[in-house]
Amino acid sequence: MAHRIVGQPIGRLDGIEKVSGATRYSADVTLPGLVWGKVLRSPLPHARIIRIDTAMARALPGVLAVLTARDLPDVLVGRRMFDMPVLARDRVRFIGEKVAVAAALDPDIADEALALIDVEYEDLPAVVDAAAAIEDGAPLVHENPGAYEGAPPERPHPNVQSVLRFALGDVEAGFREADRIFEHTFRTQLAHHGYLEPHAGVVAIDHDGRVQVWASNKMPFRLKELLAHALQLPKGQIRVNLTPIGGDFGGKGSLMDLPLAYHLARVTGRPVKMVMSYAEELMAGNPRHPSIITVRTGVTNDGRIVARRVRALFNAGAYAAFKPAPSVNLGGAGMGAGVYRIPHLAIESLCVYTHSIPCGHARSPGEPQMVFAGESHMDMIAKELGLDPAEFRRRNLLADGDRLANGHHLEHGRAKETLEAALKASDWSREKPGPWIGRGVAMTHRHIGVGFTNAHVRLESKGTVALVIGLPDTGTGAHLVLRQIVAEVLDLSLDEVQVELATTDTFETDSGVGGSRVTHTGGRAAYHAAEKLKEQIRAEAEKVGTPGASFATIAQAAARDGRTLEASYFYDARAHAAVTSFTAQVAEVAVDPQTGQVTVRRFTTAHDVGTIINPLGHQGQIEGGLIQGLGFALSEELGTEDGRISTLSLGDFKLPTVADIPPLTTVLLEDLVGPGPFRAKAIGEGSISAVAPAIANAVADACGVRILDLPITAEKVYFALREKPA
Amino acid sequence: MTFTQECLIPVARERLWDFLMDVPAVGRCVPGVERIEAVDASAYRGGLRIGVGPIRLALEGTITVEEADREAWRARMRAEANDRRLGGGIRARLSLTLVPAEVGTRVRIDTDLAVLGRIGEFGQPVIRKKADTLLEEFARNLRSALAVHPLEPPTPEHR
Amino acid sequence: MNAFDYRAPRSLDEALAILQEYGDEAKAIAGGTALVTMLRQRLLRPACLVSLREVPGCDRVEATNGAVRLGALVTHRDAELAPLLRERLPVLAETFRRVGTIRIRHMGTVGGALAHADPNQDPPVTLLALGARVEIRQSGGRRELPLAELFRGYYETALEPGEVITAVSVPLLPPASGASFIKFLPRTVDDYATVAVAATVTLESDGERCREARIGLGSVGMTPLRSPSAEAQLAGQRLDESLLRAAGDAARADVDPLSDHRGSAAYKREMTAVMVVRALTQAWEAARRAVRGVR
Amino acid sequence: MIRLTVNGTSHDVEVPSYRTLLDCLRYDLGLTGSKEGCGVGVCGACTVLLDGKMISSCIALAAFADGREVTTIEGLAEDERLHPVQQAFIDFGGFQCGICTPGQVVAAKALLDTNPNPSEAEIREWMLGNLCRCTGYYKIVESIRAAAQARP
Repeated sequence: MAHRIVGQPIGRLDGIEKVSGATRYSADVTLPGLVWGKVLRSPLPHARIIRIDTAMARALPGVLAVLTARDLPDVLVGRRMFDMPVLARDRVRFIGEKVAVAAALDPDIADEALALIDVEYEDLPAVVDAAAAIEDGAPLVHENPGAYEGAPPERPHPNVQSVLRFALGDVEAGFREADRIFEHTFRTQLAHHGYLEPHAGVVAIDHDGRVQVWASNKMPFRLKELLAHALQLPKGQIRVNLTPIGGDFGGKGSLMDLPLAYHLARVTGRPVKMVMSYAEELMAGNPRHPSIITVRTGVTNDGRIVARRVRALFNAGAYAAFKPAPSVNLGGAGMGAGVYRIPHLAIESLCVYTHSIPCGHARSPGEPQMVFAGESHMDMIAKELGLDPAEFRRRNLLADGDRLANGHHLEHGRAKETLEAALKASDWSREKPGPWIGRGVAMTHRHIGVGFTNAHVRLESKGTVALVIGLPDTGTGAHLVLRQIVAEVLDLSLDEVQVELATTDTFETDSGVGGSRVTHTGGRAAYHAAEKLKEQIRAEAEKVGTPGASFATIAQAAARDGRTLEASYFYDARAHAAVTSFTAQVAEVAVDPQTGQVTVRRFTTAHDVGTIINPLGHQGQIEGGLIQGLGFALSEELGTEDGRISTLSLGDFKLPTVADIPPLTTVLLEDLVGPGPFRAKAIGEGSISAVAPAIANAVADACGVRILDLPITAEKVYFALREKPA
Repeated sequence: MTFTQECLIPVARERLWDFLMDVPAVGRCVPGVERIEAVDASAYRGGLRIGVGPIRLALEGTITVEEADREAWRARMRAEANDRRLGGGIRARLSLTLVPAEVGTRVRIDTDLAVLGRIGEFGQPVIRKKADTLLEEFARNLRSALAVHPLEPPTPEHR
Repeated sequence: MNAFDYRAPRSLDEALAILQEYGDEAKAIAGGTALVTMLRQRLLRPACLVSLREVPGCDRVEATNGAVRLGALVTHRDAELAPLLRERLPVLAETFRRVGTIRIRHMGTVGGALAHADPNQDPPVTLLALGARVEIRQSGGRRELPLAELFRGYYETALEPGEVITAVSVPLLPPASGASFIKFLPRTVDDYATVAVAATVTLESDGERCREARIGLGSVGMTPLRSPSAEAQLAGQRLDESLLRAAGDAARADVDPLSDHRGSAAYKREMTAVMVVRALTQAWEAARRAVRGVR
Repeated sequence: MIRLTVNGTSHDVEVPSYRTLLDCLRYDLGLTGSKEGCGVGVCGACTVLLDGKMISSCIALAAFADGREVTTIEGLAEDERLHPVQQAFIDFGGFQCGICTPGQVVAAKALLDTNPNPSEAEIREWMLGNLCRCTGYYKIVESIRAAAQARP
C-alpha cells in the first residue's frame, strides 16, 4: 500500500536545534549554584584499601565535599546483576575503579582535590586474562558472586559471571555424521563504543526532597528504578528528565556516576554535575567484551554443515553490573550459528570475571565477536573443501522453517536473495583488478528488537496532535520516525504532529532505547495510540454533525463540554518474532606486501529489510554501523598492559576519520513482513557485525594470510606474510 | 612491566655485597635520590627526584629489603613511592643477583615495575628507557663509591 | 589544570626577562597544543606561563642568503601555505601539510613543536634531512645550534631555563637535488606516524653519481634522527635499486624504536627500511628531474 | 580579566588562568553549543574560529582569545536564517546524535569560506579532524557538497 509520509526521506525536524548548537545535552544543563563532582580512581588492578585520608583535599579552597564509601549506604548497584559498589569499600578490583569523589566550585579544583587524597593500598594478586581466571587456584575477583542479587545460578568456577547456552539436535551425534571436522580459535579486542559525548549527569534535590536527574541515559524509566534501588529512595521521589544523548551504541544504559552526583548533592545542598573525561571513558566506561572464540564444525564432503560446537570466553572484567540481559551474558553468542542451517548445534558462552575494566553492551552485543569468528571459520573451511566461499555458504543458508539458535522456525527468510544481491553488486565473479587485491564476503542476520513502550496522543485545540513519548533521542532520528507514523495514521502533515517529551512521571514504565527495538515498539505504540485517537475524532465528528469538520473544530467542540480527545497505548512485545533481517557484505581490499597495510578499496552491503519509514535515517544507520565495523576491523583497540588501559585518548584509540572510509554500495531488498508499524523491520544493528570478517576474508584472498585476531593491523599482516611459506 | 638489566662492577663479590646491603649508601648512588633514612632494620624511607621528558617527578616512599641471602648472593627488595602533586606513583619489585665475572662481579637486576596513575599515562616504554639511563649512572656512581675505575661500560640488556 | 601566573609580554626582551626571573618554574607557551594538553593531564604544574603569542616579529617566513628562515611563531598552517616555502622547499611545506589536522596546524607553531621535542612529530624529520639550524635567545644572549644538537632525549632538548627558540633557518638544496617526505600511517589518516622518513638526494653534475644523501627519521627513537649508516651507503655512489635497498637495510642499525600502539619496535625497524627505500627512490627521481631541468 | 568578542558581541570575563577557551565559552558565557569530546584536540567537537581560523578550543586557554574574535556554532545563523551548511546538514542527514555537529558545521563553514567549491578530496582533507561516530561520514560529505552548490 502506498503511504503519504511513511517512506519519505525527510530531514530531521529536530535539526535546527542540533545544527545551531541549541540542543541541551546533559553536560549542558546548568542550574543556579551548580557544583562539579570528580572521581578518584584506583591505580591498582586488585588491592585492599587500608586507609583513605581526605583531610588535605577537604581543606582545599573551593572544595565543598569529599566522600568515600564510608559516607555512603552499603549498597551494590547494577543493571541486572548487582555486584558493584558505588565507591570501592574495602577492595578495588580494577584500575579505574572509583574510590573517592570530590565536589568543588569548578572541575579543575575538584581535580586538584583528588590529587590531595591519600589512599593506602595493600596489593593483592590480580588476574586479568580470561582463560587464566577460570583455572584452578586463580585469584578470586569476588568471594561469593552467587550471593549477589540477580546472579545467575550456574557457576562452574567462582570467576564465572554467567553461562549462556544455545542447543539444537544432538551435537555429538552430529559430529559422527561429519566427513570432516574443522576447528579454529579467534580473538577479538577490547573496544570502546566511541560515542563522542562522555557520560554526563546532573542531579538536583528540590526543597521537597524530589530528586531531579538529567543524564545521558537511554533508559530513563529503568534508570529511575535502578536509582531508587541504589539510593534507597522510593521510586516516586525520583524524576528523570529526558535529555538528548550524544551517541549511545549500547553504552549509555547504566547508572555510571549518578549515585555519586546524588550523594554530593545531598551533602553539599547544591545541584551537582559530573562529566567523565574521555580518558575516564577509555579507562572505566563499559566497553565491548574482548573474546576468545573456538568454533568446531563438522561438514560432509559435499559441503553441508552437520554439526557445530562454539565455545566463547568473554573477558567481562571486574563487575557484571553493566550487562542488562537476564542472562547477564551476551545474546549475540547465539550468532555462533551464523546464517546457516545447523541441525546439531551447541553454543556455550562464558562471561568471566577478571581484574580489568568491566565490560557492557555495545551495538549488537556479542555479535561482531561471534560473526568474525564464524564467518572467518566458514571461509577457512571453504578453502579446505576447495569451494568458492559464496558457494559453500549457498549450500548451508537458512531457509524458511529452519530452526534458529533461539529455537524459532525462520519465516520469510531471504538469506539467499541477500547474498546474491551483495555478490552481484560487488562484481564477485568478475576478475580482480590486480595483484594483492582480494574480495571477501560475510553474512549475518538479526532479530527485530522487542520491549515495551508507552505512547500518548492528544488532539490540540488548533487541530494539531501532540505525541507524548518516553523514549529519549540517542541520535537515530526515532522521534521523527514516530511523528511520520502518527501523521500517516491521522492524515496530517508532519508539522501538525509535535513530539512532547515525557518525564518518568508521565508513564508507569518504558523499556527505553536499545536492541533494535525503537521503530518496532515505539512505532507500534504510536501507531495504535493514533488509531485510537482517529476513532475518537471520527465519533466526535459525527456528534458535531458537520461532515469533514476540521480537527480544530472537532477539538474545540470537545473542549466546549470539557473534554480533550486523547488516547494512550502501551505496546508490549516480549518474544522475538520468527522474522529476522539478513545482511550480506563484500569487502574488496588491497594489501601492500611490503608493509602489510590493508586498504579497503570498496565495500558492498546488502540488507533484507521491511518497510522503510525514513530512508534517510535508515541509510544513516547502515552507514554509521558499517564504519563502526570498519574501525573494529582495522584500528580500534583498547591496549592493555597488566590490566591497565594504555590507550587513554582518542589520539591512541583510533576511530576512522572521513578520510578513511571506502566507496560504499548499498543494496536494499524490501519485503513488507516486519513486526513493526507498516511492516517495518529493524536496521540499527544490521550493518556492523559482518564487516570485520568480510575484510579478514578479503585479506586472505588478497595475500593468503589468515588473521585470527582483531584488529587486522598492518603489523599482523606483515609478519604473517613473512612467516608464510613461499 | 618486567625487565632485566646487567652491569659489571669490577670488585669482588663479597665486598660488593656488603656495600649493597648498606641501603642508605647505595641510595646515594641512585641518581636523584635526595635523602634516605632507615625506618627499621629492613625498611627505609626516602625521596627521589627524576625527570621524564618535561615531567618532574618528586617521589616519596619506602624501600623494604624482603630477602638478603648471602649464600645465594641474591637480594629482593620492594619499593613503593608516590608523587603527591602529580597524582601517581611507582611500585617496583627488584631482585639483585651477584654473579662472579672474569673481572669483578656482574650485577643482574630483575625488575617488575608498575607505573601508576597519571605518570603511567605518559608512556610506559619511555620509563623503561629511563630505567636504563638510571642504571648506567647508578653503576658509574657505584664504581666511584667503591673507588674503582670502570673497566667496561655497563651493558643494559632487555629480555 | 593548576592555577598559574599567565603573562603575555609584548616584546621578546620582556618575555626573556620573565622567563629568566622564573627559571625552571616557567614555561614558554605559543600554540599550546602540546603544553595545554599536558597541563590538562596534570603532568606539568608550572608556576608561570609566558605567552609568546603577542611577541611581534617572530611570525615571518623569509628568504635569507641561501636559506629560508621560519620565525618560531609561524604556525604549521602558515608554513604549509607560505608561497616562499612552497617554491623553494616544497618538501618542507608538504611535511607541514601532513601534521595532525588543520585545526592543530592553525595552533601549533614551528618553534613550539621543536621545543616540545616529541620524536613522533613530522617537521623535525624533514628539517633534520635539510640540515636546519635553530636560533635560540635568552635574556642578553643568543646562540645557534644545528637542529640535531637540539634534541637530547624523549621530549628533552638542549634548551636551558630562560631560553626560547626564535627561528629555524633551513638551507636551500643545492642544484641537482631532490627531496621527499613519507609518513607511514597504517591506522587512520589523523594518526601520528608509525615511521616518518625524509630524504634528500644530491647528484653530481654528471647526473649519475650521488654526491650526498641525507635521511631524517621520525617515530623510531627517543628523538628525531638522522641515519648516518644509510647516508654512508650512498655518498659518492652510482645509485640503483639494490643500493637503495642496502641503504634501507643500513638504516635499521640507526633506529631504536619504542613499541607503542602504532607498531612494535620490531615492526617499526622493518618499516624504517621499507620507507627509507621509498623516500630515497622519490628523492632520487626528483633529483634526476632536476638534472634534466624538468620541474 | 580578558576581553573577547564572541559572535560579534564583546565580553569582559574574569576567569582563572587555567580556564580553557571551551570552558570559558560554555560556562562563563553560557554558549554550550561547542562540546568537549576527547579533550585533547583530536575529535573536533570543540571546533571554533579564532580570528577566522578553526582551532580546538579544548586545548586553547581562554587567555589566547584576549582581544580577539571568536566564532562559535551559535554565531552562524544570520537573523534566524540558517547558514547553508546548517540547512544542508538537516536536509542530507549530516548528523544523527548531533554532539559532533557544531564542530562539523563550524569546520565546514570555514572550509567554504576559504574554498567555496571544494572537491570531495578537499572536503575529506579539511574535515578529517572532525570525528563523527554516528553517520559514517558519507552524509556529512554529501551535506557539504550540497551546501557548496546551494551558496550563491
